Amino acid sequence: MDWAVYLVGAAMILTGALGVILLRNPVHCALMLVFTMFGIFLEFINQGADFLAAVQIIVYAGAVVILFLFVIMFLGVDRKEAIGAERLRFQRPLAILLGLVALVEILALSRVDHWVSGAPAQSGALKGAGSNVAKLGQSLYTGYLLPFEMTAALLVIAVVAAVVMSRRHQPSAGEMSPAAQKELRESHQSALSASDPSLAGRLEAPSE
Amino acid sequence: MIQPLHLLGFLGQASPASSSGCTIAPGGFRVDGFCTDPGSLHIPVAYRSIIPVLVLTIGALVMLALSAVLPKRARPGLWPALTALVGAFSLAGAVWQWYDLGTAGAAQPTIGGQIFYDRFSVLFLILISIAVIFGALSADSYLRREGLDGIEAYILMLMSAIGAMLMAQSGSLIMLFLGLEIMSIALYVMAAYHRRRTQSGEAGLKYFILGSFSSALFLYGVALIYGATGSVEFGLIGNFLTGNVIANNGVLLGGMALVIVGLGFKVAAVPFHYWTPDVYQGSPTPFTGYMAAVAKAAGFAGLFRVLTQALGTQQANWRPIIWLMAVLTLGIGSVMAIAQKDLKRMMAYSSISQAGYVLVGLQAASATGTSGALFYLFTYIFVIVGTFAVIGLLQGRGEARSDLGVIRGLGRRQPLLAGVMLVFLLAQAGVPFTSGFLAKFYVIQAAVQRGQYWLAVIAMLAAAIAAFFYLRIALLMYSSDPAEPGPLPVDVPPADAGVLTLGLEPIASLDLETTLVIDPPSRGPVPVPLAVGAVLAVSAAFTIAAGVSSFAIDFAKQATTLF
Amino acid sequence: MNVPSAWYLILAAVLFGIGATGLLVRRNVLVMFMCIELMLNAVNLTFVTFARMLNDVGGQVDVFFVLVVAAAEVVVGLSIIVAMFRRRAAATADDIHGLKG
Amino acid sequence: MNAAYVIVALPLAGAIALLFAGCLPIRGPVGKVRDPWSGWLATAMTLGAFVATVWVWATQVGRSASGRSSDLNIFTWIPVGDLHVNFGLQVDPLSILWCLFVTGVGGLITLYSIGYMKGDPSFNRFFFYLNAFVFSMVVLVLADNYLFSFLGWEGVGFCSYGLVGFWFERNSAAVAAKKAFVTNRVGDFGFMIALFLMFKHFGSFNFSAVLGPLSAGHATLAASTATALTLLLLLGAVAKSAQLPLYMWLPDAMEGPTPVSALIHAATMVTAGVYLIARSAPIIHFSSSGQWTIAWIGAATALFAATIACNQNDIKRVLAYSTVSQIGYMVLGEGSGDYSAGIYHTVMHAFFKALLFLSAGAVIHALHDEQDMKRMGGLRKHLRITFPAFIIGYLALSAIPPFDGFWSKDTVLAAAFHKSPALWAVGVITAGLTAYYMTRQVILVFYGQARWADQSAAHGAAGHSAPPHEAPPTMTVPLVILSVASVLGWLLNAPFGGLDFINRWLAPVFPAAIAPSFAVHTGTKWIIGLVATAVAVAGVLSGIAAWRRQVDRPALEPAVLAHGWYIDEGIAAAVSGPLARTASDLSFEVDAKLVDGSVNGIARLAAESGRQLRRIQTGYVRNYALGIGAGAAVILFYVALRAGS
Repeated sequence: MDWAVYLVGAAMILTGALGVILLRNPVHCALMLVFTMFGIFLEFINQGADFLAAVQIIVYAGAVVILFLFVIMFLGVDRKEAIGAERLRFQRPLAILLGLVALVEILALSRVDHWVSGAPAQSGALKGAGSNVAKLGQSLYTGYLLPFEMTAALLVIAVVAAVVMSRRHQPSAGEMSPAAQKELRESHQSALSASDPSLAGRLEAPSE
Repeated sequence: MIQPLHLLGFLGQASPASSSGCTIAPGGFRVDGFCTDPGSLHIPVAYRSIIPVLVLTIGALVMLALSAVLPKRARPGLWPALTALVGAFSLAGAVWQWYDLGTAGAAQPTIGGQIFYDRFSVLFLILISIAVIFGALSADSYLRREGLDGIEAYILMLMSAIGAMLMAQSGSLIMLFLGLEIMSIALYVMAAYHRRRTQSGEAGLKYFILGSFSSALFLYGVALIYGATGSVEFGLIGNFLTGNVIANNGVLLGGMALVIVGLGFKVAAVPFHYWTPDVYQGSPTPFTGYMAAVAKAAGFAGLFRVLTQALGTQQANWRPIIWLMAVLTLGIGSVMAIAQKDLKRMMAYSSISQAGYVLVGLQAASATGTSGALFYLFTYIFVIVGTFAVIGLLQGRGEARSDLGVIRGLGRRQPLLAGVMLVFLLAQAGVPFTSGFLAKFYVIQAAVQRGQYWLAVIAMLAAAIAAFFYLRIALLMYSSDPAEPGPLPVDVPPADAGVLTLGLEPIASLDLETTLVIDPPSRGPVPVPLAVGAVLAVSAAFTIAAGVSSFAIDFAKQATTLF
Repeated sequence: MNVPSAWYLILAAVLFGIGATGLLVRRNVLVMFMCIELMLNAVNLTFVTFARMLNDVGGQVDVFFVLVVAAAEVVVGLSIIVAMFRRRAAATADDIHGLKG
Repeated sequence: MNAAYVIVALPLAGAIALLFAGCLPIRGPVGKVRDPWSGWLATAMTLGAFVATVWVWATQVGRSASGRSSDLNIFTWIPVGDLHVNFGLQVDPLSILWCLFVTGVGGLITLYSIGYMKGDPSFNRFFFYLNAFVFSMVVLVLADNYLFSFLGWEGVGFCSYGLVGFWFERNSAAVAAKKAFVTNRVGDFGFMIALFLMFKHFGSFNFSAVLGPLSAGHATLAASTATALTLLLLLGAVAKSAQLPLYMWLPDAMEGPTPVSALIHAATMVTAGVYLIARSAPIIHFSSSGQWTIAWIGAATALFAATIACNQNDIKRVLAYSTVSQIGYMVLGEGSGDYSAGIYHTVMHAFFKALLFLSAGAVIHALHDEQDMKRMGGLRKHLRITFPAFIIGYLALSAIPPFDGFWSKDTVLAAAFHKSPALWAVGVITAGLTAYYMTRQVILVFYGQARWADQSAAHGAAGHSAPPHEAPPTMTVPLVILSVASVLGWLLNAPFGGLDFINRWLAPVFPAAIAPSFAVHTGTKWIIGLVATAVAVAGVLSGIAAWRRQVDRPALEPAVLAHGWYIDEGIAAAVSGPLARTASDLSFEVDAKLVDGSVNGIARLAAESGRQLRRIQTGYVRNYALGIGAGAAVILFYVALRAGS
């Protein structure tokens, strides 16, 4: 039974992850992300982290991915990305090579199955009497009290950030639209090249 | 004198020694050396240890509440003044903590082992409080000039300071991670704060993507360390590694490597520095100074905590890594700064190179190196905040110019401003009688004490290269104004017009939101607002004072509680 | 029959690697951001597995904080993205390279 | 209040006053504080320092030999931990001797500058630099520890940088300044490493702690340590004193105003290396190979620079190469173990070389900034004061008895002969060359046809149709004083009649423990003196024979010497040739003035590598992420190698 759940979960996770990085439509990517989340959910259940599994689904599938979809729709970017084209030289082969190398390194470091060193439980035993939720709760409100309180700061930042980034701006006198900025720059450059061609060339952005 | 405060119960008690340890009852929890019973939710909270954090949190919330109550166009200068006030209270709290701690010995973790209450962290609390005050004061005139004034920037500044403080005090990897995220997320928004400048948006987005990437790497490292040692608390990790020899330490070392990567990113160490020039250049200038001071300091605090307190036994493994990073950081930072045309970008590379010296102090893994690095960080904030404040003044509306030419002839136009800038430049170049000289001297001395002559030679060579471009800026300030053709200096950065249009339709549907006022500075003197003037005066005075007397180094030595 | 913990950890490592690679190869900023979520999920799985192996509740609590951070990061990140890309939906990460050198 | 403080305080006060003089709304007789009042202020401060130095010297003379050294702490800089750095002044015969001629010659040259710099728009800035220079120089020599001395060392370098590039509008001046800066950084680098090594070994920078036990004979030093320290300090000295292989900056530094060339690049700053070697004598004593290196560097530089000087056409460049050559003699004397001989030559050289430069400045002044000797000639009739002054300087430099140069050079040659006849032979050949090229200079400038006349006619509107005029009194008075010093100065250390004041004065600084005295046989001395004189006279005669009638003698002016053995060009080709395109990519705001396409190898190298590295910073966020990932992979690979151990 364990193995079955594990394998189903693993299949979902990997399919979802590969889907996220391979599919061309961002909406599909978001949906594949949900697929991965469900795979993680299964693996959590399989390891007895019932409460976390529930939270995982609520937070990720219920909030994060919805937010993603919302933004995709809001921006209207639900069109396909030309995955085949890659403008940056060597970026893709190097990226894949890097991913593989890093994975091999992690496996080499762990010698595949020497992950833990037999250290004792420090925050309290997970097994034994009491429900998983109660243990989590007690740990959260004792040993992890300060970090727990401080997550409030994160939420304040999130609120303020959303306000800052989405607030509309009242234009004031003398402001210049991007087109006007561009025009100004071009006029300067033509004036420059008239006076000193070498300078104008240098004012331009350096060659890429 | 501050003794009566001890009587106030709410300050809590400093936690008792826990080194004796206690056996955890089945189902019980180990908290602060107290062994709680199953089901108990009691935890002793030593409020005294988090006074600055509390002050900043409460201050930020009060300000938010005020902003809801006050009319929308509140009196200008209210928010920066309040922020500086909050910073001042936090500074006072931190100073109180400094005396409260006295010359106590080794650090003890409190509040569930999540934070440390020791002089090492108090030094950073003081440093960050000062950065908040300076940041608020120097940002005010800039934000008003750019039409960005409002409470949000100050709230973000306070919040990022909270994160930085938590990092400095952190007693566990999770607290460190949380502090790092609180600080970083606020800084991402601050970088993108000037929404009408596309460069600012670009800076924010790049910082955000790369920052999240490095945070994920960091977090994976935390998970691996947790797996290898069974804890995320520095003290427990350290104890475990002291008492046990792990046969297969690969997972531990892998975690250590990734944690170094994540924190190396924050302190802008090569090869994790790529974001620095872009973000420093694009961010609103006073925020750049604040960011450079706070993020670097907090990142180094985290590195010191992890590497010496948790992984002190692994010195043989991490010292070569930090050594290499230090060499690369020193070399690349200095060399690339020379080739820059933009003042902000040049200072960004300069700040990378400065991080290299702190890494030299870190890799020495000795008390001398640590106190040298602390001295370096403490004196550096005055220099870097001051430098960027000066640049911010000179840029003109819309950050119209930040090329090197903007500073030409400053010595003639505004001798005082130029003199202050000269002090900062000399300090960064490491000229004697400024704090920069002593700072460099101490970290290099630490390397020499460990017999690392080559590193000392490389560090001095980097200083020699760097002196070249600092001196070049200084000379530019004191050379005469060229007779330039009129329109030449109006250098609208290409990015402002073109960046997002590549491969797209020409901007047809203009939105008011990306409009930007571009108004190059006049050739005459720029006005220096009182607040910025005060920041500059204090910074310059401190830079000189710390260079000619020993109070700052004494301070740093007393804060070296890690060894 | 129990699944050896190493399998979970290797699965997490693979997921982490896929996420990291995806961040490097995709141009759409939103998808890059999703890849970061993949990496964070890999970390979560690692934490939970370690918690079980060590019989330690701490690992599970740590996952909480990762979740909170991820949520906050999403809000902030998406608001930055929205502010930048509101009018240029097709823009990708590669179109943002005004700052360089 | 000890008068030694005054020596330091006065130039500092002058520098500070001049720094702010431009900003303060103090009304002088002519508007703000500016020319010539700032010049008079600077002169007063420097001469005041000279008076204070004389006072200190006078009080010292009255004391016994052992009581002449005193240490005055100004303030304690860093009293923490294992690092105690006191900033104090060490008043001892060596430092006071240096102070005497630094402030004395410095005062005269400052006075001279009032006339020379008249009307320059940056008059204030010039005198600020001069005072700051004198301050740094006295700090350099009076400091009681190596670190404080190093500060002065950096200070004089900075002032030199600022003064060489004083007319930075001239491209060549800016380049020369940069070259001086870069070359000196190489030397400073050696000095800095020496400082760290010293701190590691002795735990202190103080002369009393480092050198005291050694010179008292209480301690010895391992030869390896001594050699390392000697060579590192020598690297600093070589760069500052323009010796092989770091001499190139000095001839280019002649781009600065002529008084600067006289003060900094002839009389004082370039002797800082000589001072450093003399001061470090207790260390050098324990390194035999170090001594040989010093001696041979001095001898080789003397000969090498003299060959180049034979074929220069710029009046100041001849003197510059001659300075390099003469400092070679000083270094040779020190390397041979006779420190007081080297110092004797330093002092005499300060007199006659300052005289020559100031005279050359008067010539240039008279001809409206003409520096090409091929366009001079016949000036002896026009410059009634400058001409005899120059002739005195010429005779002194050519080592014709009984002028200054003969006596001091003779002492050096005697010491060199004692060290090795080969060194002596090189010195004698150089003496002949010196007499030859100086004769050439005198003939080209003062005798023959007045070639400046037709030049000005050809140039037409160049604006100097008026005949050359003698300089104002502020310029001629220093010439007269220095002329007297060049004729009679040698009496300070005459080898007979008990007149060897300098030797006796310096004896406490160089006790037998570190500078074993040696006696050259009187007969040998005579022979050495006669040979030197004969060679010098031969040089003079051959110079007259060769240049009496002709101005252009291509056979005697091979291009290889005129180009200084192509060393500069060679370095340029080797180091910066492939980097030629860099300049255009450097900041265009700056490069018009400070960076150009000529010979600055090291700066170029750094700038070019910076430019290449900039390509890594592509601006693409995904590239950055790849870079970060790659960094992480490398570190993971490293720990994977170490894992399990």
